[in-house]
Amino acid sequence: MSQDTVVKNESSQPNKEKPKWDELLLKTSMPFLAMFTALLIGAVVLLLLQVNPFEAYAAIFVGVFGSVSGLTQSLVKATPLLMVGLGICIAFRASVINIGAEGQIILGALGATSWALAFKEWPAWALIPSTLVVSFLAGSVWGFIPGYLKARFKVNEILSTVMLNAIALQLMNMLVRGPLIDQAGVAAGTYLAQSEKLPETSWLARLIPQSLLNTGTFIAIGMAILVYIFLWRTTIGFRIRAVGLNPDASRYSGINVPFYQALSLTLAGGFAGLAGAIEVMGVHHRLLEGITSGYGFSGIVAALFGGLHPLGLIPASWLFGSLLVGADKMQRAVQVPSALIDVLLGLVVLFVVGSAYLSKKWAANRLSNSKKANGAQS
Amino acid sequence: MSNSSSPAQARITSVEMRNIVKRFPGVLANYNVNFDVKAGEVHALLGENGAGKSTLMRQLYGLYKPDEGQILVDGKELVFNSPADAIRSGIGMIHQHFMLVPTLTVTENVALGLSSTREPMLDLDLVEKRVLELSKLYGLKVDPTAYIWQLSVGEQQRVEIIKALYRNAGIIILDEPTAVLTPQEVNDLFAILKKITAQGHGFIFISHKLHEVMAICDRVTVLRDGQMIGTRSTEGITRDDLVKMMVGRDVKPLPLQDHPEGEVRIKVAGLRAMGDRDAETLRGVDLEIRSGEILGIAGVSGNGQRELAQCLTGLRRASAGTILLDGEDITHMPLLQRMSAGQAYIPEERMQDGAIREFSVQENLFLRDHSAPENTHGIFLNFKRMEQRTREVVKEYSVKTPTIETPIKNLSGGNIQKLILARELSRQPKFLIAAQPTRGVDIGATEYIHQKLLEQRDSGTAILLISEDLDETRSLSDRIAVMFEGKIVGIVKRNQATVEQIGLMMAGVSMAEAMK
Amino acid sequence: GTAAPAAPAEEAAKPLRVAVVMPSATTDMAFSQSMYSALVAVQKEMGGEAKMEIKYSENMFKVPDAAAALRDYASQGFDIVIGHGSQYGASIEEIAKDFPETVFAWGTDVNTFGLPNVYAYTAAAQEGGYVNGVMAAMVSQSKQIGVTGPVEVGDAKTYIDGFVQGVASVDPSITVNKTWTGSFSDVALMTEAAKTHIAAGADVLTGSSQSVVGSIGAAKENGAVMWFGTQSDQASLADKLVVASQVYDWSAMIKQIIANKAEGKLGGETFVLQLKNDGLKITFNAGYNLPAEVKAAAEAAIEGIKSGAITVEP
Amino acid sequence: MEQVLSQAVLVGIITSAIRLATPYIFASIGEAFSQTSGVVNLGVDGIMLVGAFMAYYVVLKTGNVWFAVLAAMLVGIAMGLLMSFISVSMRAEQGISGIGLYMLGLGLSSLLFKVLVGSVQTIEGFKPLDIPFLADIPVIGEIFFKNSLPVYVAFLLIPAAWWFLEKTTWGLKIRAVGQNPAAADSLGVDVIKVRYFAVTFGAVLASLAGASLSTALVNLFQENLTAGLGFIAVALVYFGGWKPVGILVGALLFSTVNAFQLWMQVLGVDIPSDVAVMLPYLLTIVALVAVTSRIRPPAALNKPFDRGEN
Ligand SMILES: Nc1ncnc2c1ncn2[C@@H]1O[C@H](COP(=O)(O)OP(=O)(O)OP(=O)(O)O)[C@@H](O)[C@H]1O
Ligand SMILES: Nc1ncnc2c1ncn2[C@@H]1O[C@H](COP(=O)(O)OP(=O)(O)OP(=O)(O)O)[C@@H](O)[C@H]1O
Ligand SMILES: [Mg+2]
Ligand SMILES: [Mg+2]
Repeated sequence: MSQDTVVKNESSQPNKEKPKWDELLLKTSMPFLAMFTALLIGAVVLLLLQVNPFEAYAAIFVGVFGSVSGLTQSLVKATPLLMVGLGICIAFRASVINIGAEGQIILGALGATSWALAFKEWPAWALIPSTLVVSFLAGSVWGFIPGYLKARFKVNEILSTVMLNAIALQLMNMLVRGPLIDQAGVAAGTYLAQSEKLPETSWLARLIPQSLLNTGTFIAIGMAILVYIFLWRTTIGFRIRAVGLNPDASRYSGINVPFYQALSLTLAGGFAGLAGAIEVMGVHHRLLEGITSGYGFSGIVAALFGGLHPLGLIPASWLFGSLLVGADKMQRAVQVPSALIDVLLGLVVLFVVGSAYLSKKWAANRLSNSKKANGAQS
Repeated sequence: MSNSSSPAQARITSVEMRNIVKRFPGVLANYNVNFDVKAGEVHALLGENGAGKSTLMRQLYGLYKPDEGQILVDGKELVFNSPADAIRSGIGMIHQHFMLVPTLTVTENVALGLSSTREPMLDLDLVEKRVLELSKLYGLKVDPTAYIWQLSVGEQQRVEIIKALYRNAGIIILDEPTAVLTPQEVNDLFAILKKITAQGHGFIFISHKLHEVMAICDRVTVLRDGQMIGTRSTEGITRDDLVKMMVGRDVKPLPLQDHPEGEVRIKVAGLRAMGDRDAETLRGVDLEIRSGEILGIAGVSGNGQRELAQCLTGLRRASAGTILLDGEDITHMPLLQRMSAGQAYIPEERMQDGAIREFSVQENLFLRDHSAPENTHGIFLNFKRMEQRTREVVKEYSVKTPTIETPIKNLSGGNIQKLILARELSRQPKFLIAAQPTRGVDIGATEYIHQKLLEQRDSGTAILLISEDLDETRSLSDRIAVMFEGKIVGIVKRNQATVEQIGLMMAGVSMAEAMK
Repeated sequence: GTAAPAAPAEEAAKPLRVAVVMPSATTDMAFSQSMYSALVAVQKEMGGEAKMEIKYSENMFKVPDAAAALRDYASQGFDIVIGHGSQYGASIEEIAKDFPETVFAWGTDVNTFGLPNVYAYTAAAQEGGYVNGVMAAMVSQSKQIGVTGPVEVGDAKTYIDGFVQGVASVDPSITVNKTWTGSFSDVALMTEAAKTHIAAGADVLTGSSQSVVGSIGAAKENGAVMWFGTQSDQASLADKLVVASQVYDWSAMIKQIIANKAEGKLGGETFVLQLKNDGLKITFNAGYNLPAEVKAAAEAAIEGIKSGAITVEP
Repeated sequence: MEQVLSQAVLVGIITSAIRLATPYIFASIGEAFSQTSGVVNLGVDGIMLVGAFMAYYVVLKTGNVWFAVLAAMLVGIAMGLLMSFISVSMRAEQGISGIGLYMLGLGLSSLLFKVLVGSVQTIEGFKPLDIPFLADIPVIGEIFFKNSLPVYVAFLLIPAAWWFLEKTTWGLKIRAVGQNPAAADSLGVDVIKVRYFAVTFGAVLASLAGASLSTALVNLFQENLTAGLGFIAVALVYFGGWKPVGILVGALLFSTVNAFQLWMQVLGVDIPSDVAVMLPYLLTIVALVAVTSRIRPPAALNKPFDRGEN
């Protein structure tokens, strides 16, 4: 191009690097502002329930941050959120929406339980890693199915994953009442829907006495770093991101788009499966009903809080876990119906996703204002 | 629709924009621009990519609000908050990327947004009748019951014009209407424009092709860098004057040069393929391209050019026939392998297929070659080498970007096209497919791209050029192959055939007959 | 919440503090409600909030949350902490070790883990199931009985097993058809399951868990189908159609635990609600006109079970 | 096995299926409006719960089902406006805002139930309404013309929705906005307004779906009454290819298989109940594989519209 155009472009292209700092500040402070607003509305609800909102919110804060047990509880909660969220991140980067984490957690938990019970006599150094791998594989099967259906038959993944969640639930019901049922319960005539206790050699070590915090948390953080490296440093990650941002351009570049979409769902399933394994091996030491605890859905929210970035997900899932734990503490402290927790969380989620646009817009406006003066002079 | 089914209604006769200022974050898109257009004239708006033409027009059409300045319709100042306001005031706009809903019929697209005589029910039968009337009155041939996705680009454009006329637009904006048209379609369009202008409508015409401006416009306004350079009558003005106003210097057409031909690089024989709609669109194509040769494909769009390019790149499966690259059969080779075998491709839809808006300059540059051995350590990307290479390429191709980490959505269209060009050429391909490489690109950038393509040819690459701009095809190609209905009708050497003769062949006349 | 302003402290004695963690709502008309009602009843008997403080955490379906709640209550110095769900066992076992001064109770299960401060409790639901089955067999005209439930586990299973035995003891030719919907909360499907039974000819229905309210609704809409309840008294849901309910009454057990505590005994025992110990009660619905001979047969079955003359397999 | 095929059983299955399909039809048609305009609303289940509670509560307090319908519509509007504000005005990622809405609806309905009602109580909702003459036709009358009003309304909704989307000016706008909002915008169609309308209308139908559940099908309310029904309803929209008739087919397929499995259990056919319960979900996936490749979603689905000006 000619010299003139070069000059022209230089003058009209803003230097995008400069406003980065305050943009970042705005971006990070906005979700908190939104959360604050949501809690403000929650305060009105609390007042209607004749509960002092200050007392209630203080209970959240003190409950989580005021004691070792509160902190460990929030970490225990954050662990499956982080793990599930990582899968959601990978899928989202390939522009695939994974609603199926609930089912994938179940499969992972089933895989871990069956494996650990089948190879009870193995030493811990062999049993723990192999159980984790099996659970990853089991979860990825449940991610592969919708992935394959999408790649091969263009079946919408929202639909197939919703269906597969229901199927996984029934599968667990069936196994935990049949082959996997705790024989002690049968003997005692209680017929409880839970598996036998796993061998201690398969337990993830507890880190702090009197708490459920276990090495699973470190596994999850390690995985987050691995996923970050995977997505941003490897060729496969590069392709997954390309597919997610522009499938057409990716296809034109020789990337097998359906394959990478299926792969991302399969990996997402694997991470959700690991979450299931950590719940079984680190928290409950057995398979029981309600093992997913809704992490499949709240993991999506945590992933969003983390900006769909594996590293952002680490603080985000901790924050979200704290919120969940704190809400429980509040419920106990001021004895409000537990449904209020869902109301508060729903408001927080709505306000936080809604606020993303505002921060983007404000950032743009600031940029435009700062350039106005320059423009007028030229 | 009730209001315009009465054609007697008065139509506006003039529009004026005064001292328009429009800013975007970090960009002064328009600064103190004055512009006006009257019924019965075609007023051209000229300027390089990013000069602010579309932005100015979007304000006139109510899509953006001016930061400063006034808009006057028939002398009365008006404020447009949305396109609805502009439409109501008698202004129509036809965008370069058509604003049509592909899954709706022509009639439904016209009826969209209008109130019906039978609210809440649609009165599609009445709309259809009126569409047929308009189409007869102005010579705009379309089938009102067809779905938009079934129509050719030219037909879609006619639907756009009907949409504007249906809404009783007195002044109609055409933003780069010819960029996507074949020469025949351009001629048809000009005939239609003349007819409509004669009936008391005014047009604003944006184009990067100066001969079109000279051919159809009465006045021309030039923008540069958001500012107004001036308004002239096209009478007595030359192409060179306009270029100087736009670019600030002279840009001369490339001198044509012959050059020695090499070995046969690519050999296509009996190639057949299905189109998107389950009909055979490639019906036995034979051609050869030699090393150091540009073969141009001329043809009315929809005659198989797209499918040919896709078969050659590996994006579409050939149902019969063979493709040989340096003697090796690559007919069923996957795209990735062909790329490493030395094939490169500049896709037609550059933003859609050629690049990823959110990716950085560097990432886009390695969109295709990121897994080449020199760019990786195992499964890990070799950032150091990629960064270094990006810096070199950006410099060599003078891609203007703040940093190599900048997402390309922040780059101008011309720079994006240069980046794609850089990506494809810098791998030193044996064979390059260039589809519409300068569509919508301004004069300066076009000159640059042409020069690069010729340099590549001279270095021994075989180039297949697919362009709907016959001038471009004629000025760059060593040989021109004319396509009609999925076959090559004839191949002529440069200067062997006149525009008219090529045009005849494009219409399906056999080579022997056309050359008589 | 339940915490109304406390009455002026007349005595220096601190109230007994009891906390309970439940998997569903205190108002579920079934399992959780049976415990909450019992606690409130005991509280009333003891002299209100001044004597006994109750705190509850409901809808604790997630075990880690329940574990956190149990631990919190224990560390806040509650005297008695109840984990009212069989899935809480592992948590109770761990936490109880950390708070040897606190009384823990959990159920339904029989395992006290050999800990001196843990009670386990369960309900011999098959007993009331048997009694209900006897009555059902006698009131059924069509000789077809329907059972609906979410999943075939725990006391849902033992109740149904007892029910089937009771029916068979009267008339082995009566068919008892069972449907399981696989979900604890899908009331719509449960309702439809009941309607299916009715359409297939059943004139008596029974079932377990909170979602059976849907089945009762279906029975009520039909107007002629009888219902037998379990866990809580379900007469209020359809006062004309509910024949009788097996009611879990935990209050005797709670009182026993409180009394034990006063004597310094903190656990190590398993309670089984039985007809014999009045933990299980059959409440006949006054609104339903039960034929005298049916009632007599039911009472005979109750006596038989109490005395051991009739054994019901779980 | 001959019992399985008897006429009485077939009639029973179809009658059950029609009832079971009712809430799905309401909710899926509503979601179809929303999605046709380009907005995925995953919060259907939450809206249904709030609608179910409101309708139930009004019947409980006033005994009047019409007030209940009105109340359900009002809360539907409120929830729809909230979803629109977040997803359309604030351009939020729709999948996430839907989940937020779901949590809010789940919590709100349970909270209100807890505070205002306390424990489960049944109500006298819509009564079965025999259509004169038609109800007397053997078999057919039994199946189709002895239902409660919401069931009839649900089935009438199918042609009505088709007519609205295909034949009215508003329907045209909704379709256009979901396919190419920029094109609609350039013709002066207020994209934001159209989406607000479609989302809110969809939410009203979702709310009515909940009301049909609590006041016609089960005649009571309890926490999480819908048990994830709303998510299936969203899935059925994809299944039905965004067409009312397709949705009807999907809802009937799903509910027929469900009714079938209930009957098989009642008749004592020897399949594990878990497998039986899985059946409808499995079959939906299988059916999808068969139909899906021909279905194309609205091009602008899940893409917030922004004119690009700041
Ligand atoms: N919505 C927008 N937001 C921010 N910047 C914009 C926007 N639209 C245009 N611009 C910028 O404003 C300037 C003028 O753009 P405009 O599209 O008007 O150019 P143009 O003359 O139409 O170019 P072309 O010949 O490529 O069509 C460019 O620098 C462009 O990047
Ligand atoms: N939202 C935006 N933000 C920043 N730049 C933009 C935006 N929209 C367009 N641009 C820039 O404006 C310039 C022109 O855009 P583009 O070529 O897509 O449209 P156009 O050709 O001007 O419009 P039309 O299709 O109406 O002729 C490009 O440089 C593009 O990068
Ligand atoms: Mg432009
Ligand atoms: Mg352009």
